[in-house]
Amino acid sequence: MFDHYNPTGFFDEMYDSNNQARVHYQRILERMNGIPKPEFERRRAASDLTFRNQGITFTVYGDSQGTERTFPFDPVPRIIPAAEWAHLERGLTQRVLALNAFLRDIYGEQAILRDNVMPRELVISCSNFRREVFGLKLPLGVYTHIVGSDLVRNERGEYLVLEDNLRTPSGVSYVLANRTALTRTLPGLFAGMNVRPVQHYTTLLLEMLQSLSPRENPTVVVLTPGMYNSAYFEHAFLAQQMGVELVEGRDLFVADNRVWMRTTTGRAQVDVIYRRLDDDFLDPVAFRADSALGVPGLLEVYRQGRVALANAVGAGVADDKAVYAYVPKMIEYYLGEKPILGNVPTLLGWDKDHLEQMLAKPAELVFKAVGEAGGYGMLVGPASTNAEITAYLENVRVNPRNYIAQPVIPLSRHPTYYPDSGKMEACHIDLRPYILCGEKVNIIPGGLTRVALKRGSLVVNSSQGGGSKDTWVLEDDTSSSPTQGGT
Amino acid sequence: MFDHYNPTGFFDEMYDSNNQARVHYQRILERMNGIPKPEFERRRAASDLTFRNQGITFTVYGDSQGTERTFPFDPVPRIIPAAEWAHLERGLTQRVLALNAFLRDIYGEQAILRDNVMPRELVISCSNFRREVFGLKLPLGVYTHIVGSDLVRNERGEYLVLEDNLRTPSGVSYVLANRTALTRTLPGLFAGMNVRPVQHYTTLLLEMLQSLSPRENPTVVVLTPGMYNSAYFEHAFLAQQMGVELVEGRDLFVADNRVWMRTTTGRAQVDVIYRRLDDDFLDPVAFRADSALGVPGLLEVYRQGRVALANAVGAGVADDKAVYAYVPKMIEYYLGEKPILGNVPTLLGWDKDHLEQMLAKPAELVFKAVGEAGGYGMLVGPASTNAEITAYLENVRVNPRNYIAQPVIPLSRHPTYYPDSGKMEACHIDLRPYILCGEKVNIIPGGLTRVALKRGSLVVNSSQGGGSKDTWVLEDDTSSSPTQGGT
Amino acid sequence: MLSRVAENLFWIARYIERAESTARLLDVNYYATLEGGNLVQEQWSPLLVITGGEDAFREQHARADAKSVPFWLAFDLYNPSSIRSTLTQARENARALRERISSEMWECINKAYHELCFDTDAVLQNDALHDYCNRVRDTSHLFFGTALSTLLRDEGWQFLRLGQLIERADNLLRILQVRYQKTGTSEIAEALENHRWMALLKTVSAYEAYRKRYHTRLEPQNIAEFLLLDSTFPRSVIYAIEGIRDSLKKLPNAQKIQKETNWLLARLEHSQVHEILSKDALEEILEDVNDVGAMVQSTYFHLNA
Amino acid sequence: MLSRVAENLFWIARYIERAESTARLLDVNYYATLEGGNLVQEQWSPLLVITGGEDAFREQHARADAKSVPFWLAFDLYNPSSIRSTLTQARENARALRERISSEMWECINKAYHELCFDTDAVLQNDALHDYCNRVRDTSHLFFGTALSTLLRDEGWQFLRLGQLIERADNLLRILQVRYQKTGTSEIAEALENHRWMALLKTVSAYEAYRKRYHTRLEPQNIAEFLLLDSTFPRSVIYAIEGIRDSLKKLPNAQKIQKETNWLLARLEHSQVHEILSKDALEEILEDVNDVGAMVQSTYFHLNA
Repeated sequence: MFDHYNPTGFFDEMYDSNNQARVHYQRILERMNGIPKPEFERRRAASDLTFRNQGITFTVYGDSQGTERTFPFDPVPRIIPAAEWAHLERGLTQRVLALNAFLRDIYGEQAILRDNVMPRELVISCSNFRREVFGLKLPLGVYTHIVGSDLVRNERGEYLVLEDNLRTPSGVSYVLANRTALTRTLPGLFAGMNVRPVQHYTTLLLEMLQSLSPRENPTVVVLTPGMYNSAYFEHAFLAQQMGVELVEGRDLFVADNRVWMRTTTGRAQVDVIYRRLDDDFLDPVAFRADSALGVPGLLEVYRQGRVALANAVGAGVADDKAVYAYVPKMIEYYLGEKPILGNVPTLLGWDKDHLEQMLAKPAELVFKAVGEAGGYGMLVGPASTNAEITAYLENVRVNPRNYIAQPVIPLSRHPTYYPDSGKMEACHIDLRPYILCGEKVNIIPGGLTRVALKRGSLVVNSSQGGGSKDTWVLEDDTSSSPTQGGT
Repeated sequence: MFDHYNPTGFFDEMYDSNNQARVHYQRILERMNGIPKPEFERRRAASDLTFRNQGITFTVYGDSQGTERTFPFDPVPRIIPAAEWAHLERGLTQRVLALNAFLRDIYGEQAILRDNVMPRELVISCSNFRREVFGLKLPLGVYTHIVGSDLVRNERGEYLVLEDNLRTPSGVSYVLANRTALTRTLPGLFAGMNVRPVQHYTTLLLEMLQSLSPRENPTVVVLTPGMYNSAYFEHAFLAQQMGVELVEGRDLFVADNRVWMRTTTGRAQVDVIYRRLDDDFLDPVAFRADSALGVPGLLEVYRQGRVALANAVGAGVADDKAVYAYVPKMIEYYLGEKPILGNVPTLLGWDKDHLEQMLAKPAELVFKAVGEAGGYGMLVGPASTNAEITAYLENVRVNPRNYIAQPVIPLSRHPTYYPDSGKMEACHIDLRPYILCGEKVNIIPGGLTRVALKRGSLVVNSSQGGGSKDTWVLEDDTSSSPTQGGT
Repeated sequence: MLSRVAENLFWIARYIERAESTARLLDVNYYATLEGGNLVQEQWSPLLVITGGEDAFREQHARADAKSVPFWLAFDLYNPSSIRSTLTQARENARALRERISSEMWECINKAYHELCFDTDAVLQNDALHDYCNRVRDTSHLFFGTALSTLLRDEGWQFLRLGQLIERADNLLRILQVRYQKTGTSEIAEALENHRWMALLKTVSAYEAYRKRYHTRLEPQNIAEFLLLDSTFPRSVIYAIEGIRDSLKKLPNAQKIQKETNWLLARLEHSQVHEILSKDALEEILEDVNDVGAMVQSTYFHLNA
Repeated sequence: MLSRVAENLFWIARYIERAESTARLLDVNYYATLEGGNLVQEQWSPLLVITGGEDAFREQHARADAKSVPFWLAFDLYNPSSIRSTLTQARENARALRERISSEMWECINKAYHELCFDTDAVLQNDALHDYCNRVRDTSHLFFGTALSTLLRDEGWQFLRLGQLIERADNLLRILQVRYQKTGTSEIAEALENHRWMALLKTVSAYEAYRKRYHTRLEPQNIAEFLLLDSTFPRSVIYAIEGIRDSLKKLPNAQKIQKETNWLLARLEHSQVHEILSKDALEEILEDVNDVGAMVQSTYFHLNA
């Protein structure tokens, strides 16, 4: 299957520049080559069917019922050596501590603005800046409890942070599902590899959520927009694995300064809400009055500290794509450290000089709307027609604050199996680790590796034809080569 | 599928001598030709699997565990027009009444011997003649309650009785199973054909068995030799459909002049035993002492009339293959009627003249041992080597009473689907109707059509590679042709 | 327990039980017409009466025959009680509480949905209705078997049982109503009568069990007694109502519904079958069963605060 | 009811429940070693202790590893408790009373036998163990679900339940015995402990249910309490014993066995989990459960006249 695989042109995760398999891939490469192609294909197809039967799907918006699709799973795992992961773990921990410090500051003293490290106007113009929570004291002082920052590797294999997702990052359920799927599909790959486990994530998540309430055995719920939400599977999965209720807005109500669930025996108090609903929709009294998904009066109870929300209201100000550009400065300002992980160079529409550069050579840049996620509101310059670029720039000129631009990062690639060709082909990938922030920072080893399955595409989002892989972090770097380690 | 089908050389059930489909086959022929071959094959294979999954099997003797095989089911039904069936029904009823009269007589007055219609020595030398039941008065005066006489058609299409099975004839479960299978496999064939139903057989059987006891709501059981008996499926099937217990000898015992079952709450009286066990094995006290299958003391209770057996002990004397030759005479003697159904001409080893003819031209005859059934102990002259013939004749000479011989009947043939060739081929068939004899005689329409699947073979027994077909009796003869009838 | 969750469990059970009932009804009657020769006329209209929605059927189909009725009962999405509709609704309900039921239960429904609710045209084209109905029946058995072995015996289990048993009683009562309308036609041949009662028993998987219980021919009165009043038979009306009573005992605030159920049960226990067999009595029991269903809904599912 | 029939029903249930238990144990542990990285050593020997027959295993296989133990537990006909052996025996028993159970129950077992007891080499060759174990589990769910819906609630049903529940309690107690032998090794990493307890819970399909009951981390003591003493959990020891008691109530001549069962139940209900967790107490309960099984056998199955 690896015959005629061409790793050149980009940084390849599996092969080095001499076309040799990197040492941490050698053993599984040998093993995969030992499986006859028809058997490999049979297993891959069976695994697809399992995803379907288990209902591990996302919903594509567009029609009223919502069409469910499975997120294509590629059975070739992505491997991260122990030393590389240790570096990432340090960098991510540093970054998430700084981001929380920033959020505490910005909804409190605003020292960073006062000290002119960041421009005040940029911050308060963020669409996700919430005056409503100004001055609140949050449990543990944490604003963004569940973080999913996107990492990419450039042509030299350096990891860069592409963006931070501080509101309701999704995808962690696929990390767990992919691991399970791969152990079912190709169990032989795992023997003696010492792949670090990931399944304890939901235990860690539950404990972190419980730590947000002062009560002894607090009632945690997961709040979902409902069955037709794109990430509904994940909401249900996490609730199930934690053993907590999955609720919709209509299941909750506010009374007597508390939040309650409607149950068959009357009302039951809710202490912590892991909400997978944007700020805007949380409370029609406080935010969008037309939201039928939220809970009227919720924000007031939250302000009184009688219910905890994860992530906190207002956390989105820190993953505004324009604010993102300042994260390295935050790290130095709050922690007094050098950033361990770099940012992608970013031009801000907000900045006159930057805007000029953006408008000057749009065909070389990737444009993004600052408040969007999931690959929406994006323009990939080199892959767009002149007409598309002209139309997009129109919007940029009208509301420059709303846009940033970055050079096209030549994302690293990874061998990926294509059922149609029956071959391994090189696809661009990224990595979204999942970081839990409570009393301490916890990162489950690896994260979600997304794959741009549309041939040649750089966009990995599920909504844009992406797929995913199981992501292995090795316990140590001695067991992956074919001549070393057990079995 | 019917392309290149060759009906010539024998009487063909579906095609007349001009190679035209007979009128009662025309409509289903049209319909079968309308099914694409792959779809036909898919359904046939599915039907095979259903037989396997439902465990509709017979056990092949030979290894200790008993190998189960399904009895191959051919989806092309055999059709008997209404008028033809009416003729058979009359003939069979006549025959079974005469046989019961004979049995009553032979275990009583023995008038037929006294009147020299049959030679006394021939009768009392039958291995199945049971002195032990001489003089018994049986309920309803019936000896053989469940009869399965084998019918064949010769080169002119005349029905002849090949042999009578008066002890434990098997196969009726396949009549019911085949009907069910064909309605599942090719439901389209049935529409408007007015095929007479068969599923009420077990209701009739239960009522007949209950009528053998003087008690109000008598307890009927089916007595099986056990799971490794060739016809175990049928024993279980009949017990289930009648809702009565299926027992083995070890479940029964005799005490206080009654037969009892062992139950979780002690003993329970048994009134009627539908026994699927030969006389020899019924009671180790009365018959074979080495039988572990029977019930010690059963015969004595039976003699006292405190339990009924179906069929009666001793009924086998009337299906001895030498006695068979005298059935036409019995009909005339007891009923004063001409036989409606003819016998196959039979040479008796017991008769000096006959024996001579048998030994003179063995290669033209079919030899049978008089007490055997199921195709065992047979020699088909034209299909045997000289050495086989010589060896067989050795036995005939030693014990001529034990053998009969008949001319080879050129059995009629029927189109039958062969999965290996994917074509219809002509196979020899016979017909075993099932006759219930209680207060009145009841014959379910049709019976079991057995097919000699071994190409060219004349032997239809399941143990010799036979298969079977669903057998249709039409309600009337107007609905089967393509231009007449409903839908 | 969340009211929405309780309601979903109740409906999942009803929908799956209904899919099974419809599959049994369709399977047995479809093949009974084939096995019955000309004795059994193609009686498709009674099936529409039993399953309800005859008017809706007439809007979609010109005539009730061996093609239109099986399509309507099995696959027509215009029929909210078709197998395909009910399985789809069961699955939607299950999807809304997939975190509440065991993964095995969810997977059982979801798999059935994917396998039984798409590409259904081929089923009738290839005369594969029997196999299809069997798979529906097995889905129901697998689902409830999985629940039996994995679902906590808390309120959720009680609501699941309530949904299943109310639906079961409702279905059987409606079958009996239609089947016992036409007694007294004494000129019908014996074999036809036998065939008809056999089909009725097989529809509720009762043939073999009935045979064990009654060692007589198929007597309409015995059959009705068995299906209505034999509490050892797990698909009988009284078994269902006893089960409803037992489940209600384990729910809070059930006093009123319990009273209603006990009264229904007491009347059944003290009735002779011939008293019930008049059409009005069956209608009354059916209404009472549905009243119990309505009370469960109003007591537990439509709460405000 | 015929003694032989009662005995067969009892054993069919035991064999099928045992096949399911072994399949769960094998499935979870096999994949737990893969998902556990180097945290979980390949602990195959405990599985042999749990399922019994370690000596017989040693006669057939040189070492206990990721190949020999799965083969032994799933397919080895030298192991009378292997999935293949138990399904074969369940099927032999069912075949001997196929007229007594519903056709659907017989067909479920017979089909499973044909599909799961032949050509088993391909399963390990193609790493299809998970799928195989799932099918075994579904067979068990389908079988008992079918029984629930079609088997008469007479003595036969009680013997079937007795077999299932005695086997279930026996299996779980043996798993607990082995798993709770090694507590107190405090130096084991947190993730490993978490992983281990997760595997234990998943083995008895209890993970999701436990999570709903206890909103704390996976505490060994809570887990044991749940699996031993939570009567709402349908795979717990106490649930099984309560079920055994209920079934015995409906059987004749059960006074002695009932007394024994009630005594066992009373002791369980009045015990704290930490008291039971000592190895001796578990052993004692296990013996008592097996005593009940032996009493059922001697009371009902080996009768002479």
